[in-house]
Amino acid sequence: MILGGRDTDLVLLDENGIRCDGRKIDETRKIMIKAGVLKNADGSAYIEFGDNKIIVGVFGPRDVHPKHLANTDTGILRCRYHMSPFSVEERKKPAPSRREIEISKVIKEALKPAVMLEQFPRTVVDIFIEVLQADGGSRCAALAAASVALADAGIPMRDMVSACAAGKVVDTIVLDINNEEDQAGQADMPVGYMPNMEKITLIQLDGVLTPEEYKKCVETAIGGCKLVYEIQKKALTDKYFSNGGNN
Amino acid sequence: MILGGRDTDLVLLDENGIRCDGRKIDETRKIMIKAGVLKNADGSAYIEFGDNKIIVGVFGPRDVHPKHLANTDTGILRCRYHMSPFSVEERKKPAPSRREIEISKVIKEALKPAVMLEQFPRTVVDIFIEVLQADGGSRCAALAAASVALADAGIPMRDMVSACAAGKVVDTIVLDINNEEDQAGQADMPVGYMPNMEKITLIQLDGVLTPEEYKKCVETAIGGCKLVYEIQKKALTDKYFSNGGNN
Amino acid sequence: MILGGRDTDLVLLDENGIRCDGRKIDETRKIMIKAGVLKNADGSAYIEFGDNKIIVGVFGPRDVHPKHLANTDTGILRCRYHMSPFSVEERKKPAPSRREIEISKVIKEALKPAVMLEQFPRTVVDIFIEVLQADGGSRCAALAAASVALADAGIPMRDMVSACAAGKVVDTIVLDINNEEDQAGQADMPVGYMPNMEKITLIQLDGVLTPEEYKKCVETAIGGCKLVYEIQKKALTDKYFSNGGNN
Amino acid sequence: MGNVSLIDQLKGQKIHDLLEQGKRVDGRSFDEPRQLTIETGVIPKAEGSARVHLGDTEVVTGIKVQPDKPFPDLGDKGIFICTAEILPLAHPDAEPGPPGEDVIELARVVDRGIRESGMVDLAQLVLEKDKTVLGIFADSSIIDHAGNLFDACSYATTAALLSTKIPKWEMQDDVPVKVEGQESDAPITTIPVSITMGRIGEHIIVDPNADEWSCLDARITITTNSDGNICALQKGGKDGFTLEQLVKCGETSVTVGAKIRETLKEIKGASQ
Amino acid sequence: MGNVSLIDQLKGQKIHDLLEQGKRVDGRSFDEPRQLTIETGVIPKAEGSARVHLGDTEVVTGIKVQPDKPFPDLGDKGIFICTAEILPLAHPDAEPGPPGEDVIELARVVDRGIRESGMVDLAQLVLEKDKTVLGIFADSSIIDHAGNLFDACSYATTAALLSTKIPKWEMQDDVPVKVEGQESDAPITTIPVSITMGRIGEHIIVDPNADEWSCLDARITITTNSDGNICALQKGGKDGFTLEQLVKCGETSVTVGAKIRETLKEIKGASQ
Amino acid sequence: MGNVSLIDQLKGQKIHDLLEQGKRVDGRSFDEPRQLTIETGVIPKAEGSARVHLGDTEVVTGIKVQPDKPFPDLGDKGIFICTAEILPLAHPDAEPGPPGEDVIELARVVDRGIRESGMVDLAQLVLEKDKTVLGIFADSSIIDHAGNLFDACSYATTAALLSTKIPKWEMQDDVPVKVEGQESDAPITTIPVSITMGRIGEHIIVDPNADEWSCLDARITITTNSDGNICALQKGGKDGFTLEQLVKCGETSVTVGAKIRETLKEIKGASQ
Repeated sequence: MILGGRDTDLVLLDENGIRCDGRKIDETRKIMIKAGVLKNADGSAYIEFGDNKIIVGVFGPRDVHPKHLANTDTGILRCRYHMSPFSVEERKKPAPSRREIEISKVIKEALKPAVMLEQFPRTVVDIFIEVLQADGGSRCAALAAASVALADAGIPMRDMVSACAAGKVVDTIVLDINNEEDQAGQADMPVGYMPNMEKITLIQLDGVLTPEEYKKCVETAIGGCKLVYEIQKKALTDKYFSNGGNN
Repeated sequence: MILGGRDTDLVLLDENGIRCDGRKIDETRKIMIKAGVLKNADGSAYIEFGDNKIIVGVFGPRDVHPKHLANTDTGILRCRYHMSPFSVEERKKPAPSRREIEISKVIKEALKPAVMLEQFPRTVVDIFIEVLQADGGSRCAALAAASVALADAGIPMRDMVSACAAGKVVDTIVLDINNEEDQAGQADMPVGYMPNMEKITLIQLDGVLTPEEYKKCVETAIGGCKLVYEIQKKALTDKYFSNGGNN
Repeated sequence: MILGGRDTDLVLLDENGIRCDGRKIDETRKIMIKAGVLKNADGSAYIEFGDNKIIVGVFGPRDVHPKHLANTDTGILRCRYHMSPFSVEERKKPAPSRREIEISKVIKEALKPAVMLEQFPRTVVDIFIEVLQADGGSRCAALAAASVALADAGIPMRDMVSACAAGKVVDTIVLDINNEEDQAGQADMPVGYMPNMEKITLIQLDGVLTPEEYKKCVETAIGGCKLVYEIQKKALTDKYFSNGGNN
Repeated sequence: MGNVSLIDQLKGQKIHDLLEQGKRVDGRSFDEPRQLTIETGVIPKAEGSARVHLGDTEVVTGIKVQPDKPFPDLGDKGIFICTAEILPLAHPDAEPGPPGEDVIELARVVDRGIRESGMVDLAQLVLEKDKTVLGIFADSSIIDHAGNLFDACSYATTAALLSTKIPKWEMQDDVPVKVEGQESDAPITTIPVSITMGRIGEHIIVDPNADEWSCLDARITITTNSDGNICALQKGGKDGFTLEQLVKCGETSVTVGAKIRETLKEIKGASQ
Repeated sequence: MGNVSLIDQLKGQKIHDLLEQGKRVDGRSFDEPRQLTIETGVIPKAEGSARVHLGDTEVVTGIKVQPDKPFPDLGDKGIFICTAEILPLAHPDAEPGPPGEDVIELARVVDRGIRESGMVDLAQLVLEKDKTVLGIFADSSIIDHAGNLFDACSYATTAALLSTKIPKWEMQDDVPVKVEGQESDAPITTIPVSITMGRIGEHIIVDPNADEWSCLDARITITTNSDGNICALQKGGKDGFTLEQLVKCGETSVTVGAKIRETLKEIKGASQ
Repeated sequence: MGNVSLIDQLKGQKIHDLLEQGKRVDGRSFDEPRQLTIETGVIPKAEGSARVHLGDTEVVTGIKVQPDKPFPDLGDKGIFICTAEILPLAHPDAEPGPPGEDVIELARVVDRGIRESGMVDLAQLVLEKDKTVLGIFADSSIIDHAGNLFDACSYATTAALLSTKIPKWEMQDDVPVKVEGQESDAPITTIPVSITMGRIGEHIIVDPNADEWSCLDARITITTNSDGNICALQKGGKDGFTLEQLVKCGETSVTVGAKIRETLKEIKGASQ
């Protein structure tokens, strides 16, 4: 029995419930996070999430330039999500695309509930995300790494923000869609989640889901976020409490 | 007898002095102006002038940003003439074209003599013109509507500025050139005119006229401006003194 | 015997040591410099160097806009090297190219050691270079003219900055590479030089030289700079001390 | 920016207080959108067009159809592109110039809802595979901004597409040539409807108006197709949602969306 | 900006007072342009070029001719494009960067005068209909700005066109190839001349200089062709004109233009 | 800008004092570069890549190879383009946006060193003369900025090129098509090595670190090829060099460059 996706004859899910890259339906790709990887940034993190390779640097709280953007009541958060020209199959032009601008915004809004900006009026916290190699789910990977970089910078936070996508492949809800599943599958739903406050701070959806599938998909993604949360915590622990933590 | 234009075999003017769209030589296209069509703008107007469909919003007098543009002696006037992407045959790119920038400038200069800017030092009056559908004579239509929108905003004015084009078709001076006449005709002369102060505040010309034709063309256009003036006045009367003037 | 370059069968150097434009190996092209050619600029110069035709205008010391660029300790120097659209074989687009931006920077840095900027804190000296017709060696020609324009503007200077290129053609070090030699030759080395302070303030190299050739090439270029220096001095003398010096 | 005026604070407080009493500031129930009116054919020179009032928010969308090169690796599909501009006449704070992140997100959310629903069968817009396809450009000009541009632009774009007549183009000597006088309806497969909901405190309200919009904690736009399935979703705003809230929003998008779809279906009928 | 200096005020007053006495600040009569000198061939590498002094205003215009795609629907015409840049060395207030509205208007007025006169027969610049035509790019670099750039750029552009040699291009394998050593004059049909007039109070003056320019109430540029007919016109400035003033300006543009045209005709002769 | 902090002044004084004693602030000798580590293949999806640490400066360079149109008059050569971006995460003062003059110079110096050495035989990258060639895009992302980006980017770019596998492309119906599973090494002819030296007072130091970089009087980057000849050079900074200093810098670039080249050669071996 061959179960194909919408665009290709790739076998996205075989009769044993194994996906095209060998994973089970509730399994994430390999994830590695390292905190404190940059010399000049106030905080930083590097993540490999499947074939995503993303580095994040955080500066702040610091003075706002230009000054008229400063807010006397609270700190502000800025975020740039940017892809290196060599990060994708066809070389990306350096100017920010509309996609990058949108992702910058949704990641910023996903992190805002977690950051205690009200403690730093008139200042800015800048989050710079660089995608060195892109794979499916790069916005979730970027969000997870950005959250670790904020913590590494010592910015007071209410909670970590974890992130993981779920999606639909061969009419089945699966965790952590990869690039092939994104192209050939039926739906992709990236989710950002504060595990202790139990709040979803990022959610998007491309693709068709019944209302029941929709609920299951969110729940599946939240499950993934909880797995990622453990890896985020480990990255910070490794840096601050292990002997081998010197970069 | 067939009287052709320079580029096509369209009959621009028949033996009875009737033009390609059925008008006489001294007749304008159908004109409709409505004042106060926008909720958020301080003043506004909508005009249909032939197939032109143009909306104008006015804000001000208000603070100038950036501040260094403010003038301590007088208010300033800014004007943007802009075409929606769908307003023309071939989709227009959103960035302002050189043509739009020039028209913005000539409309601004056509309105300046009418607006009592000296009463509002340090402030700006912003005029935003959006061409939703373009036809021949769009700058005249835009100017006529902008003048009504300024009045609707309660900006003190010395006079209304009316506007209408005249032109040359089959060696004949005619009023209010349409799109076909502009393409295939011999000359197009848009004119902006203050009817009470008897001053021409906008005039341009594309196409060849003898000195005698030139004089007649200006006079014909001024005649058209006087017709438009009545419609402008009616639009304001309808809004402010009629019962049906809501929206 | 035919001695060809790397790209063409043009005879770059014949058996008598004569180059493709008739010059000897240590001979510059025809150079003419005139100081004080502009009405509005504070200082100016025009140079013809081979087929280069370049005009330079200097303004300052004057207030800096935007103000935050001003330096309370010293004056600053700004430089724009720009080519007119018609200056080259294929029409140049008006926006500054990366090449023009780089040349602006190296010329600015070549002039900086000569200008006593510390005497004018908080101000700027602007150097505007326009290449009306481009030939090989335009950056050297521009630098030589800019130096004269600075002097013409009365800006205090430690020394003149002269400029001339040397290069390698048919394995021979020659002075002042022209366009054909640049295209078909082996190396091009533009040099800027303060003749009294004996300092090289601009040097670049495109092309391959042995260490010995490298030394000889710098020395040859310095020799050319000394020739140019005499012409620079004459331009200023002609303007300020000759009877025919009006304009 | 940043310094909320006293008036705005009082207005926000009023909105909160009313919500606690189960009321909205303009008298609507929580799941009731503002009045929607749709006119199509308002820009006769465009291939399709619509003007939408959603309460005091007003949008004109025009559709242009013209030949273009396909995207790489998508040589068997036509092109569909949505843009939006908040005209500077639409609001005192709107500024002319290139779109900021808000407007880019707006256009992409409108685009995604329509694209992911499969509303337009792009495979029917191919003139010559890998070389020339038809592009559908749906450009929205926002004329009055009174909150919830997402749904206003979505409805205007959907309505404009439903009213679109696609001219016939033929390849002649490798060049696409328009065949005058022949046109067909756009190849429509479903009618997507977006529903935007805002959260203020623990309350979820449908189609926030301008005053409500300015004090949202978070918002979500969910698009459903004619089958009542969810095909696109976008969360925004400075705070998040619980799982329960998200599930409830999903249900609301289906039920409220079905009503809006009836209004849109009338257009479709009218244009045929 | 906005705050006129005392010196400027006094200068303006002086200009007004003199005009009342029938005099201009530099001694010219009201309908007398400043001294015009024209050199052509100043940029030998360009296909045509001219350097113009109009009083203290100085402009260099270069013409480049190169193959290009025709504009859509104009496949049987060559391309003609004018640009202008006020070089930052031309005036202390000139700034580098993309052109502002003043410079865009300047270039478009120069372009319109030449285009509407039909000076260059663009139909003779077609290499392959609808596919490849020659483009004529006339780029003006303003080197000293002392008022009335309109006429200075017009004369420089016209003179440069009159001196232009068009290289021969042939289509080979669908690619335009230059045939070395063969060239012809540009296909010139008439000589347009623009005359710019300023109004100060009730006085109309031809070719205002820098000081006069700064106190104009309104200005008008009228271009006439070799037949003495009017072919383009542009009004500018912060105030208007009466009908009588406009008619008078029209007459002046014909008579003064005829004299300038004689100067331009000499170039034409010289280049042949 | 402009107002140097007291800390910076003290730091600068310290650096000067040490140099007078023949010492550098980090203990290196004058002609000793910082520790260099190079990893290749760090971006497996790119055709070539390298990550370089030069002391605390860190750069990732990726190589993309794709078909393109050749430059006019260079129809028998492939394309080679270098860019660089100082990522805003690399330094508190780095700002996102289009590259400034420093970054443009950086990219052009890296490009020139490689191009003028003839490292890549561009003639081997032609698919169809004058129509389609392969372009090699070498983009450097600077991840940590601690001085001397010139050499760090040069080494990363050179290493990435040495590790590059060029996919096979064939022309089919005038369209370049990638032949899966076939690839070859980039056509490398020599290994260029840049050495950047700074002058502080009368002292010349190789590979200045961040603190040294901020108090340079002048700097020079000299690139040599595998034959030990000089193939590119760029002077920068606010002051100049004497002839003697330049000659000495030339010699240093040859000797120090030879050592760096040994490190680069190991990569070449490793990738084969």
